[in-house]
Amino acid sequence: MNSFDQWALSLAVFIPVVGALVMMFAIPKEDEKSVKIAALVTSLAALAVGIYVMVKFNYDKSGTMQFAVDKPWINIIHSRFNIGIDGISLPMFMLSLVVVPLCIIYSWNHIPSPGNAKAFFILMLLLETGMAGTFVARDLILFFVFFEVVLLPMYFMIGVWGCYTRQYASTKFFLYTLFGSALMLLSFLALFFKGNATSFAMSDLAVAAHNIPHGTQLLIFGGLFIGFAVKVPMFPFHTWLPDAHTQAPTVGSVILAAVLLKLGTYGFIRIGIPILPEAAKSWAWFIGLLAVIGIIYGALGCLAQTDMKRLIAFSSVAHMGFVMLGISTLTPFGINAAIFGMVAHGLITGMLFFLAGSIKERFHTLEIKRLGGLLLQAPRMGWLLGLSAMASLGLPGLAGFWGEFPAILSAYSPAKGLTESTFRTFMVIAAVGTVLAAGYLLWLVQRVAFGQPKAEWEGHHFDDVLPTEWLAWAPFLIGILVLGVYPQFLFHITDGAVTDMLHTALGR
Amino acid sequence: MPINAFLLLAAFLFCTGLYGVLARRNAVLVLMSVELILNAVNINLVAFGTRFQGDVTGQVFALFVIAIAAAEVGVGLAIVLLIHRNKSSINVDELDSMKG
Amino acid sequence: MLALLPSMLGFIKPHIDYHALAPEIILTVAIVAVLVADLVFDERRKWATSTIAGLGVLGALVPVITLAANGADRVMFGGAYVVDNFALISKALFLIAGYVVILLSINYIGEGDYSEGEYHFLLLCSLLGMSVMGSSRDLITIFVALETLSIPAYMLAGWRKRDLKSNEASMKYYLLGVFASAVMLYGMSLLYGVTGSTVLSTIGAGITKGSFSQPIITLGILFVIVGFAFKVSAVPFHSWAPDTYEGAPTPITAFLSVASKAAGFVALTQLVYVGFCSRSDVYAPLFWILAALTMTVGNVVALRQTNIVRMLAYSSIAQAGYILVPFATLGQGKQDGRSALTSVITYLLVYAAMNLGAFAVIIAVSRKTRSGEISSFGGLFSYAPGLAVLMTVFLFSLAGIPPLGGWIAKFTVFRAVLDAGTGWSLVLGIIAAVNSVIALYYYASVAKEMWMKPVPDDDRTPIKVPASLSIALGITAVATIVIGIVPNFIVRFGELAHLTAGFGK
Amino acid sequence: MLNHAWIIPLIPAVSFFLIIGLGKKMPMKGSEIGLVSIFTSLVLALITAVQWINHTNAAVTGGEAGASDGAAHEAIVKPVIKVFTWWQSGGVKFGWGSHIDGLAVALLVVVTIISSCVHVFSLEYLRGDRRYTHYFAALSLFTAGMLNLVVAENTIQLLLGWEIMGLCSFMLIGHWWEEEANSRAALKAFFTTRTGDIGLLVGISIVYFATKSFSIETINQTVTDGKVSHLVILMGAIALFIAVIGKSGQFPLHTWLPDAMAGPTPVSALIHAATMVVAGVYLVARLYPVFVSGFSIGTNVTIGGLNPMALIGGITIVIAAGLAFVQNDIKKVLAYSTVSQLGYMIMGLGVGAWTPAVFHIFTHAFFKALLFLGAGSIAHSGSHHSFDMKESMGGLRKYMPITFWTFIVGTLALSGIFPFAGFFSKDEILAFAGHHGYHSFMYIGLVGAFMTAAYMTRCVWLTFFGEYRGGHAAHDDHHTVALVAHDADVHADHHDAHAEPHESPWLITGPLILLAVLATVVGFLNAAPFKIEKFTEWVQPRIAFPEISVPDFSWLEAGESLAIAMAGILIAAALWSKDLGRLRGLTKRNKLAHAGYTFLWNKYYLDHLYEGIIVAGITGPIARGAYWINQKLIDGTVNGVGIGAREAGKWVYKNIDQKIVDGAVNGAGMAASETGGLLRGLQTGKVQQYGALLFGSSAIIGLIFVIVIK
Amino acid sequence: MLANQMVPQNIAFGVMATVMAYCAIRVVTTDNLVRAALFLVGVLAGVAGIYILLAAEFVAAVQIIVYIGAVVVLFLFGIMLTKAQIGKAAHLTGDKWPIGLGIAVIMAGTMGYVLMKAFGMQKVDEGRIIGRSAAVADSIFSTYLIPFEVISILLLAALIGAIVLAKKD
Repeated sequence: MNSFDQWALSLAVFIPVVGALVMMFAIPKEDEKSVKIAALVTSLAALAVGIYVMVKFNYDKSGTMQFAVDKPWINIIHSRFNIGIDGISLPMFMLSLVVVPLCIIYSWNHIPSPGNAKAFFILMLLLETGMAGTFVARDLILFFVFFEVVLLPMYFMIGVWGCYTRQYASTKFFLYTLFGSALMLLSFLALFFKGNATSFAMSDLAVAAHNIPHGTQLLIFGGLFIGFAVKVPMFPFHTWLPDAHTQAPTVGSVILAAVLLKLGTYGFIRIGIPILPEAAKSWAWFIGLLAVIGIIYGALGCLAQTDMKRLIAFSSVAHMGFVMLGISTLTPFGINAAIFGMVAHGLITGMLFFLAGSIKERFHTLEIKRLGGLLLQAPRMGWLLGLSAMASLGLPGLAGFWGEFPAILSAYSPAKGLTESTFRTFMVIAAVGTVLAAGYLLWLVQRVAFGQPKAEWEGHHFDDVLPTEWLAWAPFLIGILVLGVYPQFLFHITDGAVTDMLHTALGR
Repeated sequence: MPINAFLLLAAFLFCTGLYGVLARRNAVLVLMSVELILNAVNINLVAFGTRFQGDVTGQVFALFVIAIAAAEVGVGLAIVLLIHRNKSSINVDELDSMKG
Repeated sequence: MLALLPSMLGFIKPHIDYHALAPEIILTVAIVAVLVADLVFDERRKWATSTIAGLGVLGALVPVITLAANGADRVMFGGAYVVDNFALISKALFLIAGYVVILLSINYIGEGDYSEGEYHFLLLCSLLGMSVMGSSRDLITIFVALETLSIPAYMLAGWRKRDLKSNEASMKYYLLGVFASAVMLYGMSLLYGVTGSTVLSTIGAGITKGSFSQPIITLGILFVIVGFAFKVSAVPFHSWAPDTYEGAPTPITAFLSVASKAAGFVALTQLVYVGFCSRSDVYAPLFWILAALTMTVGNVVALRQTNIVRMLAYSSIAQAGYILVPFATLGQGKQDGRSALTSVITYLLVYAAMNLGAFAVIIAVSRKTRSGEISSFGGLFSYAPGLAVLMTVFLFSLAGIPPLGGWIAKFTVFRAVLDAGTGWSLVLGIIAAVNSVIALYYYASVAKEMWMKPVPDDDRTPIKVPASLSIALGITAVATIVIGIVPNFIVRFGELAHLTAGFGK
Repeated sequence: MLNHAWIIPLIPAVSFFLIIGLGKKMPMKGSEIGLVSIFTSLVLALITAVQWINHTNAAVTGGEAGASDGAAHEAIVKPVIKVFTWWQSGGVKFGWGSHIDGLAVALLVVVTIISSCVHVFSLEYLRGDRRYTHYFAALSLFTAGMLNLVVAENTIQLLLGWEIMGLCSFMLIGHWWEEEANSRAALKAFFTTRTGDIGLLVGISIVYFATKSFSIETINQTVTDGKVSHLVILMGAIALFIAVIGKSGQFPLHTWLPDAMAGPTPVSALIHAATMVVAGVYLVARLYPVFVSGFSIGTNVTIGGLNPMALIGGITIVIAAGLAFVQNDIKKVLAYSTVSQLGYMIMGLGVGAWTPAVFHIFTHAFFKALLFLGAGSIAHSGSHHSFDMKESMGGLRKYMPITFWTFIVGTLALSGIFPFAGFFSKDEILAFAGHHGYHSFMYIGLVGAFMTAAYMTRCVWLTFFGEYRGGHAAHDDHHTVALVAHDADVHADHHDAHAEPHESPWLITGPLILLAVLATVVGFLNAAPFKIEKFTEWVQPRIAFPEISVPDFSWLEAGESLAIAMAGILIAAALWSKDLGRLRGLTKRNKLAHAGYTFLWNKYYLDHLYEGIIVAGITGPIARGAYWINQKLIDGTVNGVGIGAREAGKWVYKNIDQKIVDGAVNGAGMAASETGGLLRGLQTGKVQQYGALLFGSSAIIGLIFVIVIK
Repeated sequence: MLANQMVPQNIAFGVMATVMAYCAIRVVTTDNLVRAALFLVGVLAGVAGIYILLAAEFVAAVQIIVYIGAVVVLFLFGIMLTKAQIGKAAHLTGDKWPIGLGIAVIMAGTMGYVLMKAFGMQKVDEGRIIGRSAAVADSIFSTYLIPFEVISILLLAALIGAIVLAKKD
């Protein structure tokens, strides 16, 4: 490990903040061009470091922490600046580094009303730091801090650049998430104190948790559960999501869908299961239950929507249900599927939100009733919508399938100690969910893309996909296709890490 | 004689003053009631001083209280005058321009 | 026993450590200098008084630093006056907060045709009281220090003489303050009556369980704490705070909500740690009730406020509630007082930075809007982005969102709770957690106003921020953010501040 | 090639991407890429077939030569398997590769031949279409999907192909999506098959955990060895069978298939007749041990041989055939016919007739594709893009001789008339059912045969005989929009509404002729009457497979079914031809009775059928009723499920999500705010009240503490 | 012998206590501001008497000088400066007085209970009483030097502040 490797993760995490500071103090608001270039360069620099990490990553040892840094931070509370990356975090880390520059490119000519590119991009960069940091943090307090750093920029992004009821939506998002993280923090502290741990490092706590009586473990896991479940979001903590997604500006929705929702599921995998495996086992059926409720419930919610963006938002509830189902099985297979599902959902739903944003840009509405015949008005966009919908409903050969199907499969045979019959019931319900998914997504495509354009658009000209949009979307599309055709790309990275993690946690 | 004779007298004065500050509308009367309370405390301090051989701390404390009470009354009356100048009334229950 | 009876042995010249007293002496010199300057200078040069005051405060910081560097604990007057790390940290806190308040006041007072010289004079007197409070380990000294810091504050609250609201604020503050002092004094007299001493450590030894009739000790402790509960505006002794904060000149509000409150907590800490440490059966439940009520009432009522200062008043009530939480965990479970004290000190330091910052922004903004309504902040981001961002930072720091300073403060509170680990303390922790979510709502609503609402009257003229205010904003903002990101040093202060007696060590 | 059969699906897959990427810029708009790729695949498939035949022949002769050397015999007829690791997760490896045996080879050949024909046919049929390129891309993708399914080494790979076909089916049915009905049909098709796919997902999971493998070979071997509990395998079989019902249009999920006729006709020929819809059947055939073991096929004859598969197949045969009677749209007749024929296959598999059923897949593909393409030809050149037999056709025999004769060949093959292909395969199924104790299913099959012959006769009559009824403007349901959309002037000759009907160009007739030839000859691959069992020899697996004993051919039985079919043709011809009246119909009935055919048991039914025909003219109330039930009840249920789900969604969203879940949260917020409002009331602004609060609290707390804390 | 000494003390205490109690009640109930001030003088004088009884002569002296000599005068100034009615005035007591009374009674009960419980009929130990003013001075200038110095600043502050607030401008 050379000295640059020591710095690589920190660089990737903090370059955006530095860029944001430079933008804040050195570039005037009026100079939009410089602002955009600075933002793009910053995010690309972070991405470059990320790619370096990806290249240097030792895939044969994906289960061990690499690029690890462990420096004192807050001695007094035994919290350290402890970061590292393994096969579980690498995909999510890269996802967050990739999404931001693409969002910046997409926003190049689309700064949502009321403008102010400078503030917009600064927030986006801050967001990037929070997201990337969360995925590399190996210390619970550090994790918590990064987890929260994400909150404010997103709050403002929704609240300032959002649509009509943006204030309600942003406040709701904010309060919900904060409620969750308050519980999460309490659980972290309880872990530390009840376990008499020597530090907040995840590895230490996993050992220390053995000192905690089972009943307490259950309670602590409950706190963690709600904390993460809000972020995922799982039924019944999901109601912030449709509002936030619907009201957020396009790139806000994209980032929210692509990365933010993953913070919760990632938390389960990274913290919940390794540290409290026994409690996780006891809770698994409940998580699985809420997951399948979420699948069906999200789908039903989708069927009720009249707004395209809200529909996509509700679909997230359903999709994250699959992810949670995979996690709840506590098997390597299920958790691999969950991670795959996280990435796939990030790409696909991100793409769908991009499309929704572009449609909104052109039609100034997302009322499904008023849309129709998109394939005639902007054929390429229509096809992309079709493709994304197909990917979203889990068509094999596209990325969505590899998160969904293995998750269902894994529910047939959950980890030892979990009730098979319960999970098999979940499996069937989840499978029904796939049909509903097909239902609402195709219905969406049918109403939006097919048919004849409505009379009100007579004589209007609509641009098809613009160059900046192609640029921003291409990586998403490539990701959807490549991962769909060759899922091993991702499974290869995660498998070792997940197996190791579960082996340590559950001892199999 | 029982020490409680002094202490109960003080307690009585305290509570009378307490009633005064809560019941009287006129600000000057409220201030007078405050003096009752402070004097009650002083009786306590001096009376308690008798419990300890050769200890004058109670008396010293009482002296400090007296001094500060004087300062307080001065300040209090200044504030009363201030209000009187602006409002031509020193009824404390009329001071409710801020609430909620 | 004999040592306590100097009177029997004739007058013994007390040992006086001038180094230890240097901060107070410098402050006194500054007080006199301000008075003289006020007499000498004519109206146009009255601003010099503020400069002198500021320099005086900074000057008083110098011995604080040298004393800290020296490191030795200095005990004087039979334990009545102690200069230790705790005292030094609290003095530094008061002095820096005082300095920031002076910075906030310069333009406010200078432009408002108020008696500038006397204003600074009183401010320094109050600071002197606080500074003394930091070292007091004796009931009489504490009482005198309390009155010294309070009485000038009563008057400062009414400093906008022609404004009835200001008068009213002063009156309410004064009356309630006197009431609370009266109750506190009664309690002190009882404690003296039981133990025969006013020195806290002696009292501590005298009121252990079973040493004397219990109810009188209980009532004594209770009444003394009530006196300071008033000072920190704990519910139900908080009622003065909203009205006074709203009516008082804004810099004074900042002063009251930060320095004065901190002084209250410093006194409480000394009382509890040095004096009452063995009687957690009395004060822990009391603090539990106070903390729970204070957090809840403060936050819930703040939800309904439309005036920004008043909202911050309730917010500062709620914040006091969080600081009271560690007190409620003292002597409970495994809590050895260490993490609780760390928590209190840390919280006070962070709270000072963020709350002063918030008031600084309010002062800056109201220079333009001349309004205290929350709606006057509408669209601030669009015409004064810097102020809006700073206000956001302060508000969300108050809400406890990482990586802003407030989170580490809240974090240490939770740590104290879990350190105790008893059921009651956990319940309190949960109340605190729920409250911090409620609090977020009103902090966020101000942020919402600034970022997402239109500008009232569409008046987008930029705001000119005077240099002194800028400095104040800079100090507080840097402190808030740096503490959040690198909390190590601030928490270290908290950890350093062991009190020699009681729980510490 | 046997080892590298995995290349075959890759070729059209690559072609798909090439067409999408470059198609628009090519001189023939990408169709040439499709053609080249499908012909390459065809050639490779034929090479594979030849190699496989050699392979088995060698095995058979080798086996005969050295009968003692059983091991060598076993080894040599094993399927040829080639696997690459595709992905790996949690210790489970997933492969991608090929599993080549007789079944796969048979389907490879069928799929590539039909697909080639359809490609060629489409060159002309779709000429000038607005989305010509997309069309060929989808065809390529579809072919890739189907071929992938055929060569699939494991169930996951199979699932991949299965779903890709679903997607292509969706895309192609909705090819003219400008019309809402078309997009709705596409949606319905996808949605219905997707419902079945729940079963596939669950079934694959169950089978995986039962056998610890995705590999088809391992699954079959494990199940055959009887190492798996019957209950588990029954659950797996049921789950998989649900998928089959959805995909292969079995009752009651068959309603999407007629609707799917909204797609271009070549697509219907390829996807909804010859290939995709038999994917379900193929799945059963592929994992036959699972079904045999799960449904106890062949071992529970004592209880009447009832098993879900045979039952569903049987019901489907009759119901679909009945529905075919009342259609006026020629494609819908063919669609119901397809459903009915699929019923035969499923029923065949249900009664254990593996080889006959597979053979029926094989033969059916040719003649049904032929019929569809014939219908396409008619629409293209004879009826102005309309498929309505009553409104736009009639008497086309004169105008379109090639189409007519090839169509007749297809009809005869479908009706099971000797010596066309359908005769051999259908007869084998029925014979098998009869000989293995499934008598009732044999009778059902015979009824079906009769009905098939009858409705096809009706269809031919209405289309080719009588007077030409077309000539007015086309009101075809999909081409209108396409017409508007593309350059009408270039192709005016093809689309002029007032042109006389004429024969189609060679690009259309060529495939028709080829298919007609095939429909005639392929039956002889397994012509029991002549003791030719080549197909059985080549296709029937030797290992990991339940015992199948093919009954000896009996001319009597064959004669029965042949006679029934002939009767069907005659009766129908009599009824639908205008010069035969009711009385003739009655005479026919008497004739039937006199002929002494052995189905007096259904006289009652026939009576009603004829009375109905007499009373209501040509259209029977039973068929009508069945159609009504079909549309309102079954289809209504399918649609209703959709609507119901939507309504349920709305209800849940409105009442539970917004009112309860969200309401609770907002309510908590409101409660906090209201409490705040109440507490504000305490802050009266009166200083003495504050004082009272201060002193009062001190006093009361003091009192309590003094009392409580001793 | 002790008893003999005690008797006059007891009598003196009884008289003073009665007067004080009466005056105190009158202070908080009278309708006349000036009279209230005079009754206050009665209480304050009584307190001074109590100090003497307790042998705290210096405190008693300060009590008379500061309170009666200064504070009461201040009150009278206050009454006059606020142009309050000399003589009877209506509504000097607010209508919420029962609340005040209730709280006062609870408080009195609590205090009484506590005190009785703590000290019962415990006697003042006459022997321990020392009346040396010098001791008071020693104590102030040694242990309580800091508060003493600080209080001087406080008085200065109160003085200047009160002037600024009270003066017209």
